[in-house]
Amino acid sequence: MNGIPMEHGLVLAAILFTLGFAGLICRRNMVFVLMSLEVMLNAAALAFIVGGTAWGQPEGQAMFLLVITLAAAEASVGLALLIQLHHRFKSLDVDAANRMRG
Amino acid sequence: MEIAFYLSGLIAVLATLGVITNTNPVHALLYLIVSLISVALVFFALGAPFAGALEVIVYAGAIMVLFVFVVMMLNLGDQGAAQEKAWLRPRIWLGPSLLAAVLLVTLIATLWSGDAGRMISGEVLTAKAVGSLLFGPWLMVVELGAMLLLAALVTASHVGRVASPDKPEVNAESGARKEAS
Amino acid sequence: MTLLWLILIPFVGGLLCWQGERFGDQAPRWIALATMLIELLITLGLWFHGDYHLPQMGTASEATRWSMEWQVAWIPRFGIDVHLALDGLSLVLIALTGFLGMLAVLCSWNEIVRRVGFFHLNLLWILGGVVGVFLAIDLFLFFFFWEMMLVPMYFLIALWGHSGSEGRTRIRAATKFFIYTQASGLLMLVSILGLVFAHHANTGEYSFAYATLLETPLSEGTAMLLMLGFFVAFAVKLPVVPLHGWLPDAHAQAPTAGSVDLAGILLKTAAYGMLRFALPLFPEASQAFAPVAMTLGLVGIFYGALLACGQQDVKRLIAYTSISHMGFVLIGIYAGTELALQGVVMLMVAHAFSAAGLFILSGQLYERLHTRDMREMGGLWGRMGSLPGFSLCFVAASLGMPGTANFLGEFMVLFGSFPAAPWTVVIASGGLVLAAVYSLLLMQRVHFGPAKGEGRFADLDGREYLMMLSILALVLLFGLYPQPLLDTTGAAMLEVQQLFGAVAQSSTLMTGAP
Amino acid sequence: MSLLPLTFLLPLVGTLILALSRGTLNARASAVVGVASVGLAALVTAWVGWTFRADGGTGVDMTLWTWLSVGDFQPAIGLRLDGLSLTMLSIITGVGFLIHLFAAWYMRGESGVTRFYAYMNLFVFSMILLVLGDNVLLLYLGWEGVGLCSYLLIGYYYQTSANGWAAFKAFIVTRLGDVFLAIGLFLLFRALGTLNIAEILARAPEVWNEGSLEVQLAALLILGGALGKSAQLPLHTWLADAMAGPTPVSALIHAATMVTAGVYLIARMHGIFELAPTVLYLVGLIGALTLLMAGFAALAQTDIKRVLAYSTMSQIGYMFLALGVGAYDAAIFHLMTHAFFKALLFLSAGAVIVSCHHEQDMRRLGGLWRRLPLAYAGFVVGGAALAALPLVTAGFYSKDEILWEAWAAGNGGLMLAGLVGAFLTSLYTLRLIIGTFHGEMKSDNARHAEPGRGLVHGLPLVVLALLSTFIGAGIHPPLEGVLPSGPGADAHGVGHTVLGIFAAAASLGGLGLAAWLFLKRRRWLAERVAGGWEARLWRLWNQAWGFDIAYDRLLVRPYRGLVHVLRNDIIDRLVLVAGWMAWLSHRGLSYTQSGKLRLYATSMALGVTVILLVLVLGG
Repeated sequence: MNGIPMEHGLVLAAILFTLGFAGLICRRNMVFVLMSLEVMLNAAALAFIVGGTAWGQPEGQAMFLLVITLAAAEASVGLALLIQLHHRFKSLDVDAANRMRG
Repeated sequence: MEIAFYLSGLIAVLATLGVITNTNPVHALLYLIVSLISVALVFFALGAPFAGALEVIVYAGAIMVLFVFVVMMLNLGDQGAAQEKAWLRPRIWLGPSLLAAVLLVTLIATLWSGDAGRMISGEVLTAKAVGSLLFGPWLMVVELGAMLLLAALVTASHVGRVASPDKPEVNAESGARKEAS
Repeated sequence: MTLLWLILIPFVGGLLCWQGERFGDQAPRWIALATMLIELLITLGLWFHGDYHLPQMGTASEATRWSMEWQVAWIPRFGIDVHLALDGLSLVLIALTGFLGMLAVLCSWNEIVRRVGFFHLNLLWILGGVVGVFLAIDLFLFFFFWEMMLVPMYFLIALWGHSGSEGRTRIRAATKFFIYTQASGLLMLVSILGLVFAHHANTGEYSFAYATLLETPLSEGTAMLLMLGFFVAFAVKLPVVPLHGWLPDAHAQAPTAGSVDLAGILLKTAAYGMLRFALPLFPEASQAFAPVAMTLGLVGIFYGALLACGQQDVKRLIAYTSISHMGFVLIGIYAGTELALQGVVMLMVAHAFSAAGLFILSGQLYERLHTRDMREMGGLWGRMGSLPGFSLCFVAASLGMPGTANFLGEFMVLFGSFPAAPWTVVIASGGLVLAAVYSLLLMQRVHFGPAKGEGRFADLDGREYLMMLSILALVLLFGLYPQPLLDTTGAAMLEVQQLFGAVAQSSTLMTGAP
Repeated sequence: MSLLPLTFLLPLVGTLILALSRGTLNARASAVVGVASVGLAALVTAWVGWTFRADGGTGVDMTLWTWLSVGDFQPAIGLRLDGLSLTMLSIITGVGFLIHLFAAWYMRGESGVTRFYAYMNLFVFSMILLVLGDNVLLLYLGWEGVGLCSYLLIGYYYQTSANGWAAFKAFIVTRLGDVFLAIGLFLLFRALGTLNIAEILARAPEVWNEGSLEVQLAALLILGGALGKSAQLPLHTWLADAMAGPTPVSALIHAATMVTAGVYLIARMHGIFELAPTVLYLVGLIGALTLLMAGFAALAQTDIKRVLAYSTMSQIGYMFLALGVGAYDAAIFHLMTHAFFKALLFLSAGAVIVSCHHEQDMRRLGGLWRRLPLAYAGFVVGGAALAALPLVTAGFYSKDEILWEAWAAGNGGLMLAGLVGAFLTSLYTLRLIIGTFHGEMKSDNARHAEPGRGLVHGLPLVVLALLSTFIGAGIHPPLEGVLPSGPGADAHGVGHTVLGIFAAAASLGGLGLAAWLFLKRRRWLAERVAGGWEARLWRLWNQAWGFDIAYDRLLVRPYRGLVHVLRNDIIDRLVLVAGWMAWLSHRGLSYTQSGKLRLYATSMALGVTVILLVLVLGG
């Protein structure tokens, strides 16, 4: 019983992050894009927790709290944008909103 | 405890895979919730019960409910799922997946190139420790977080209005474009 | 304190003009005129009461170099001061600024009708910036004012300019002007910082003070690089030929007041910068660079003259003549003899008058004919009262007719440069023929030949007549009795000559060939 | 206190009054101001000359003020009156006054008379400064000033483009010479450290050895200036076109005074030329060539004024010839007599032109001698002097002296050229008189000629006619001590008399041939000239040996081509390439801003991957 190697926790975070990232760049539906973003944020939060527990410090959880705050803010703004997107383009395709191309 | 970690880790990975491959938003959301809960279990296993609890309450609870509401409000039907299928052809996802795989490999390689060997014993870091940190030296950060949430609230309530009075704004913008070009 | 006021008066006057617009269009004009008059009077007062002869130049110590000084710390951590100082050269150029400022206000009296207050704000701020350039001897402050001039000038061209032919819009001209001068100004900043860091490496102290940096020992390569940074900045403003692209557009498209300021004063800041900074700070590098600079001057003389012959737009023609004249200035500066340097000052003043005169005249032509295209002119002599006569006088001045200050300037430069670089001077003298060609082409195309229409245009009114007569009187006065001017700048030029010429004696680079 | 400055201040005041009047003066008042200022200047000159004699010819040195002073460079606004400048001054104000007076008749009825007198007075002012200046810079001031006035007066009738271009050409060609002069001045100042003429002449022998390269160069450059101003080969092309100006202008500027400034300059700087004998010989050679070239060209002109213009070139060629053999006083003497008779000829021509309603082509005149007796008399007297009719005319004495000096200097070739030139001169002079005044009247303008009347018309002609006879030759310029005397000065022997006979023979022979050709064999001549090689020769002479065309091909056209090529500012365009490239890269980069969120994310991930890879593999 000698615990879990820190690398394993970080590898888990990396896998989740990469999966979220894969979802982000594969999907065109904005709902899935936002969900993938949540996954990625969650993975980042996991990495903080792993770091915090590995050193036995509470800062990891404090950072987690911040990440979760960020995720909440991001989700609310993102979903508001999603509603607007749906309203204006009658579609959830993120590529529809490319008016800012150069 | 290790078993709990590895098992819930595996579930988290599988559930996340389900999130990104599923074509039905509601199903995907359910997978996401599963994924979040298993990550919360991971937190418990690592000895961060406060974080695990918050994960369940805030993430799997509040944020996901928000998602569910939005998905329900948009009322995405069957043709939505059909379109998702059309968008998810191998030709489209193969390249990005490959890139993601490369990224993963690189990340792991980076991990292994650092100093290894630290073990997580699973000692519990209580909410008390976290709280005294947050309302002690990190007070400023908490206040910044509060500001962020407030800003997000204002933004979301402004952007989210369906009948936004920005028709003239669009005109003004195109007018400006005409002038510049 | 007087020096600070010299800078502040135009700025304050500009703000007053801006706000004075509430009381009608005439108010800003009178305020601006009064402001420049006060500026000029203060300068003339300083001129008459000060002593600029400063005989003990051999031991150029701090106490004797400047006639007036004013200093207050600004950013002490980096050794930046608000350090203003006045000597004969700055005095003459500030007086010139005051005079041309008055002319600029007067010549836009009827021309500018939109946003009069804001126009005069910009005009006066340009002049304030110029005065700052002439007074600042802290390099950071110098750079500050150097950049300061550009912004109002940009607005002046962009908001009140004329659009030229073939897609030459005023906005484009303004942008071109801004990019050229801004980019070169930044190069100068790099050089200034390089110099400051070199000084820091030597002494461990930061200082932007002119006198301190003057004694910075530099390795040959560093000095050359830093000198080039300064040179390019000034060369763009002067302008020296490959870097002249902004000038014809800016001159031609600016409103008359803008052209007068550009040709009359802004170009002079470049020559002033070379005399004050580029040469004294890097005498060895400048000496080594002199043949190149003189060659560039030669190219400028001929290139400007040739292009002037090919223009159809009156103001563009005059703009190219400026390039040609500034070639002489460049040759004179880098010849470095006392006579040549005095000639440079003379030529700067003379060119300010003659170019201002020509630009004002073409502005008046434009007011009457509503075109600047020479193909639509011709035979105007008998139809415009005394305007053609004045054109003739200023054209004669521009081609270096003896009796005008331009002649003295050019000939002093050539006489002074001849011992240093005979072949350069011989070739440059050929420019005198081309000067005659383009000047007389202007007369021929605009005023001679068959008339293109019936009727007469309005003669010059009292304001215009007085303006032209006063410039002409000054051109002739300095052409026949330039000694007061030369005495004033003599000490400053002698100092430059000593800093620069001392190297010439020790080096064998300058044995004659250009 | 000498009155000397008044000589040029009076014309200056006249100029200022006329220039600043802004059209408030009527034609009559302008004429009064213009003529009176020069008349007063002539009176002052007379007074100055009288005091000069009374003082025994010591002359006057006056420094009005120091022009500028920088180190050694201290030219003054200073005047120097000696025999040479007094001679020139007298010619300028005396002949100038007569011409101004005549102009009052010539210019009546023209518009813009105020402008005319303003320019004329300014010219007199500049010309006086030219001859009185005691340093080369002041001389240069006058030198350029007369050039400007010449430009303005040639282009006086500005409505015709051709006049403007003629003026333009005159200014540019002389300016070319002026630049040589300017470079010469730079050289003199560098070597001698002074601009004062007297000091230059004093120091030159100390600094330079005879025939050293530098002094030759200096002399050559000064000669360049003189060639331009005096319309000598190869800078002579402007003078014939300069006849576009009003005729009094041609008389004053392009015959009597300005064009002889080159002669004055060389005489003034004789010390430099003495040190450069090769260049001095070149002066004579150019003079000889010009007098022959212009003599032939004058033979083939049909415009009265152009004949006179080429004859002026030819006569100045004589003066240069004299200078070239070191006979400075002979040159100045001929300058003086030439000023008299050529002014007379031009004024007479002016009388003919105005009387015949501005007709000046010989082919449309003729038979005028009854109608215009005074002009005819002027032409006969002036023409006789020009042709150097022996004993009775001023021209004979001055020309004879030049030929004798050339012979005495051992330059037989130059002397021979002079003799040929004398023959040619008689030929074209008589051709001119016969063509204008004899035969039948060939146009309505000639048939309706109205003779001029009044004092202002008659007096100048009469006075100049008198001066063109042996009376004028009796005036001897007080040149002793100012200029070195010529080689033949003290050897008036049998040789001189024999040469005089030869010269007289050449002159009379030319007149005789002309009378025979143009009176008896006119039809035969016209036939010969109509075709064949004679026609070609005629055309060549008419074009004055084709210099204009050659210069146009060799200089003007390439210049215009160059201007045309450069007109759009190539360098500026090249600089714009930088801007163009920036724009291109902007286009390229903006293409990547596709607005596709996933592309941005992908590129970001790629970046992260690359950075991490670099860290892993590199670390």
